[in-house]
Amino acid sequence: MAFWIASSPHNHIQSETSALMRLVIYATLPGIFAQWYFFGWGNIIHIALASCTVLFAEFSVLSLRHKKISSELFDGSAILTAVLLGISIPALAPWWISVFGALFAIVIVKQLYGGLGHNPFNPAMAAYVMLLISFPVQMTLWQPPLNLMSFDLNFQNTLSTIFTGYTIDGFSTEQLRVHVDGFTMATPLDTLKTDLTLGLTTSESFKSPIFGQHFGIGWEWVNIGFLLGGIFLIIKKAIDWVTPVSFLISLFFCSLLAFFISPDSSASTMFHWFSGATMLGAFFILTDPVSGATSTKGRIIFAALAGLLVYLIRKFGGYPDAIAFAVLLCNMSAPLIDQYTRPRAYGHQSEKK
Amino acid sequence: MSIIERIKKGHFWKFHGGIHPPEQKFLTNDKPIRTLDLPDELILPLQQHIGQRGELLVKEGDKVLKGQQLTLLSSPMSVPIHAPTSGIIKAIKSSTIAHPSGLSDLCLFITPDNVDKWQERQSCEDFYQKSPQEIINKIANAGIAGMGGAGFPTHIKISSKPSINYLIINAAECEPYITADDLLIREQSTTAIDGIKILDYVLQPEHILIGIEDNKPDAIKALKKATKDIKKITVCVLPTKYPTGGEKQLITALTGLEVPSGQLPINLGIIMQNIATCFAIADAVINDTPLIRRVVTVTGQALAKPQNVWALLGTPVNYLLEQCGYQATKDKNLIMGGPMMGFNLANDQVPIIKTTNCILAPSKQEVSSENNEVDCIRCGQCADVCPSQLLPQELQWSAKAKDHVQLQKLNLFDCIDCGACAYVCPSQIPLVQYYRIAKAEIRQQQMLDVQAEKAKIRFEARKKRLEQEKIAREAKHKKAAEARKASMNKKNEGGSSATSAVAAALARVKAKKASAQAAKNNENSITEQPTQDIDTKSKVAGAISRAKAKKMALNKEAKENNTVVEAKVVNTAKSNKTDKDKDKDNDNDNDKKARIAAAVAKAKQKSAQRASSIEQKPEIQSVVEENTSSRDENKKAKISAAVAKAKEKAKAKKLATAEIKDSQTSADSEINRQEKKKIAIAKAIAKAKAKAKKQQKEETK
Amino acid sequence: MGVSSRTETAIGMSFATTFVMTLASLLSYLISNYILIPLSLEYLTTMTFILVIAVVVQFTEMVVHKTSANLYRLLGIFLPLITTNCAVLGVALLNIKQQHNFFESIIYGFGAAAGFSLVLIMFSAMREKLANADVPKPFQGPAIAMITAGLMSLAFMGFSGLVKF
Amino acid sequence: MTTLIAIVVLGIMASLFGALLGFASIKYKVEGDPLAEQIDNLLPQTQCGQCGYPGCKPYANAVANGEAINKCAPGGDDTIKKIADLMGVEVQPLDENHDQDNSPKVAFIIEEDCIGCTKCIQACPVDAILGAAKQMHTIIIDECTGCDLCVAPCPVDCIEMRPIVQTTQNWQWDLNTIPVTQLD
Repeated sequence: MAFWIASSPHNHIQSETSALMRLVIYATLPGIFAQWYFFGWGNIIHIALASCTVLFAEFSVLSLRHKKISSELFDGSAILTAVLLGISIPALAPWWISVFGALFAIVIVKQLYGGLGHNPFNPAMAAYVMLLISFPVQMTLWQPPLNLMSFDLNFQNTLSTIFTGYTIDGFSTEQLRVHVDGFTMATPLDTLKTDLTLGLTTSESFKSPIFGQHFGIGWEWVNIGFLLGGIFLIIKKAIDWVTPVSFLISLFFCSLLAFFISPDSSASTMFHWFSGATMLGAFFILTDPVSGATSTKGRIIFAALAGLLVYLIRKFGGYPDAIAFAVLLCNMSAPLIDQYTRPRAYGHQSEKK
Repeated sequence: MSIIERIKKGHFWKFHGGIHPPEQKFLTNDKPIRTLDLPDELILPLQQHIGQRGELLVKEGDKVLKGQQLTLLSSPMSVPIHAPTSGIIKAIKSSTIAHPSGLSDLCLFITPDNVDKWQERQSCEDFYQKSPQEIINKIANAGIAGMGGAGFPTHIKISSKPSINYLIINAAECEPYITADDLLIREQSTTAIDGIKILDYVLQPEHILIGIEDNKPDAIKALKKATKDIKKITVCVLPTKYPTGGEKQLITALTGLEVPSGQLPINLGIIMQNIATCFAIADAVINDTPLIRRVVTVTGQALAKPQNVWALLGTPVNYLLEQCGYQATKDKNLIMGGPMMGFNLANDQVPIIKTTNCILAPSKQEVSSENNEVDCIRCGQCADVCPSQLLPQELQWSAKAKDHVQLQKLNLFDCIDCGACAYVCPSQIPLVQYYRIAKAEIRQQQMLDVQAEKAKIRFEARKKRLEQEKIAREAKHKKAAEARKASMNKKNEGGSSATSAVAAALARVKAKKASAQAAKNNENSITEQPTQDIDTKSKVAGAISRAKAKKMALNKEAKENNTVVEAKVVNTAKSNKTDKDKDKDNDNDNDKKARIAAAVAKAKQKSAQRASSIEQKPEIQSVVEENTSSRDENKKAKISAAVAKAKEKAKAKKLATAEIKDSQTSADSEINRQEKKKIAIAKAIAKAKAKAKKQQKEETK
Repeated sequence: MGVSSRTETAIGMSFATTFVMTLASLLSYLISNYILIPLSLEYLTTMTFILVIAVVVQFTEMVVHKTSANLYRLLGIFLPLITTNCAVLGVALLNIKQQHNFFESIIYGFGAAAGFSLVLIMFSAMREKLANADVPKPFQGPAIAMITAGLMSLAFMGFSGLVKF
Repeated sequence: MTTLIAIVVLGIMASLFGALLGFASIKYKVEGDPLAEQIDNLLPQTQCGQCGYPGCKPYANAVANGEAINKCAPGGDDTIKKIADLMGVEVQPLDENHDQDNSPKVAFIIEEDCIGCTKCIQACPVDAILGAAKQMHTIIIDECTGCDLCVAPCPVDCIEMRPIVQTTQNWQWDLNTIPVTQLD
């Protein structure tokens, strides 16, 4: 008869990291659905590609390091990285973009630091930034929303485009991007930026068909999808509400301020909220606990900083969307933020008050 | 006063964090407390609380009565233990105790005679007749230590007496499963309240708050009923949340105050007592019943009849389990204490002690024994639930990296081991475990640092002393050399022989030893410089006996029985000495020496006794004689006397060997001075060496 | 690399570097404008600046040694090595090249130093965190720090195009 | 001519800076070397002399002046690491000559065999042995640093080093006795 010896506490809430990760993945579904609806199969194909790659990469590294493969491979964090990366890659980007990105994310950004929990940067975003800097052409292969396209982009066509660069009928990616009216398409943020540099005012720029009735056809729905998923996560207490709220408020104030100063050259606050990857970033990327700040106060600062950076880069920077950069920059400052926002422990008088 | 107004209105404060684990109190809170039959054997560990253990008053084979005191209240931090029933002390040996380590410690084994005969008791109906000090003494002698978990000696807690604002009675019982206090309040509320009244009388606090969680409606009712006539007492019903019952957390919840880190609640004018302790106090003061039993919740789904029981202290856990219908599984998982902070038992022979409030025998489903630890993902849930507002995950990183500086910066020592962080951790990291290890390591490091500092001071003192000694010795040498020269000249005239040379050398050695001894006295006075009064002296004596005690502890396992007897001998010897202390205050040097001699002799007598206890008495006498005779004489004479005496003893041969060896060393230093002597002495040395070797060989044989 | 393994030293280093850079750009401006140019000795610019920087660094070292022996010990060899920090010389030379005036020079020097400090401190905070990470053996220490630095520079690419002039 | 001016100007500047530095070196002069003191604080203070120096302080001084940092056997790797951190040098493994287990020990006198020669008392660096000539000696366990300097001088080999017994007082939570998977 053996006596079981374990350390207290003997009770446990029985929640698991993998369950948490799974929840987050489920929460991305509305956004992915919206993406599919408006932009076709491209992103889903990329997600699938990236998922396979991450699993392969994770498996190789784990077996090289003699770690527990089964538990770590399926803890969901790698898949989540793949999903996030797949979402952010332009739908018609060639296949090796997502494969390369996923490999980079897992091997270099995650596993070299010791795997889950140790990576200081968000793998998906680091990979995205790497891709954007290394392959600017492929990474800006944004297609117009389906209903604005001059071609019918079905599943097979998309698949073929991603792998060969041409549709089955032999149209090139460049041709696909051509708008019904004959313009080459870009994201709303891109368009706005280009227009502004061309000297147009915001309102003039908004007349462009890409903006549709609101802020950009499809884009606002994608964002709303992610917003829904995010709210679901908050309700499930899978993520802390502080981070997204702080981020959105910060972005809101920045854009509001700019809008008041010069309404002609600044987009409205709602435009910033519902375009690009704002919602994805707010609810799914900034809330990544591993690379974020720890304490509540730290999270507020962290997210607010992200909001500010997003705005600055969107407005003044050379890149149209800034979520990825802002996230990386914030990841970088997270340890520093943590060091200065440690909560006052019980029984320790706060020094500042 | 706003705090008390707020409390009266039923508004309380919130402390940070906290969790709501499944309570599982329904298993036991609907059944009355059962009184058990006497077990076949009671195992009483000598130490059941924080502090030192008391000195043993009984020996093997003694017959004891119920309630009879078994150990002495020898130091302030000790708590006596009492016989839980009448019977015979079967053995005094080490046995597994109720401690997470599963280590063994000295225990008394009592076989009950089933008569359950009380020793004489004097019940005291009106405790207001007694002075508070009398009551405190009573509590101390009744062996009461905090019954909530830590086991801090109660009499110490209540005898510190600045003005007390709040006396807080802890009846929160926030751990899941445990209902011992709940049932105790329901069944014995009058006695418990009596205990509070006694504390009120002793401490004179301004307010008395009883903190209780709202998941015990019956107990609240009982308390409210029992206290409705007492204005001072407020029953504070708090929302259920783990760990409300933590001392600091309860204080914060009730008063909004925070105990500063590293301080005790008393610094805020707050004293906290567990409700079970109050009951024990009342029992002790009014009924003259020492702490010999307590309510223990025996629960868990592996039991057929989980119930609260009145368990005598010392009842083995397996007896309790048996009585409650334990269905043993292959892997026994027994927890002493609650599921959050309790510890696993290494075997089921462990006895119930004063701090045991629960025995938990969970089924496999209840407490998962699996460990699925994965890496931390910094989700921060632990920080949200930490009642001390620490950052558990950062602590964890640092603990893994053994970064002690960082750990202390993160206030590891404010962690109360409550386990809330580990409970919520989605990665299932045993956080508390990491902290405990880290804490132990840091504590040990600190201990080593203190020791190193002490060693350094001692080393430096020694260096200084040696230097002084050297100077003194040189001076002496000069003198001696001159004297020798003179005598040598004489001898040379008469013609020298080897034997006479050796004799001379011996004489010199003696002289030298005398000077060395004198120096030793000096050294003592150097090390204990300023106050050469009795205090320092007794310190020396104390140190010796302490060292002895330690050494005995080392030997303990082998010679358990001897220890007790030896302890007695030490006592008698000590008392001898204290008697002597009184009549000599003047001659410090002599005194000290006598003492050292006495101590050494004592030690010797002990070793002798170990071989054969017959010689014991005459030896003691000889020591006393030695002391008394030596006291008045001057140093030299004393030493020669001692040497003589030593020679008489059985070990004379050995000593002689040593002496010759000594002579060898001293002779060495003088060789170069006297060419002629050289050869002779060398011869002597050779001889002595040979002899010594031979003798050593014999000895080893 | 040497000083960035702990935040404490990194902050110390930052202050030292800031001090040196500001002072060096100030002095180099003065010397260049009031000594070298009037005497048309521009070809000596680099040489003089190196001299100036070396002096300032030495001076800083003494001050640090006096004021904070602990920091001095922690920084160790890296304190005099500020001399060889190309940023210092670069700032001084750029000041001349871009024809900054007196205050511009100081601010330029200070700004560059502040940026350097920010990155250094951030980097050190990250490295402190990394110290506890389960990094594969071959990548421990400087290797992973270099990778981190690379990723950081990736992130800073986001600022490209931010400055319009 | 320009060369001359250049040389003169540079010379003047160099001497000016030289003067400045000289002034600074006097003004900001630092007295004393706190390093040895700090090293001394890191050493275990067993005063065992295994490093080849008569005590910890002398060794600390020696280390401050460039002696190898890996000679403290009682301190073991921990101490070496700390000193390395302090000095800003690489951690070295413990000197091979000293390789031994440094589990905590105390000296113990086998009282039956002690002849009271006082040799161990003289050897003890911290005065942790009590006794007089021809009287049995005993160790003050609390003061013993476990340096084992008293073992060699004993003529009858009655001193031995014993590991400190584990009691509930000095017991530590131990990952090894409790099945907790450690992840790294």
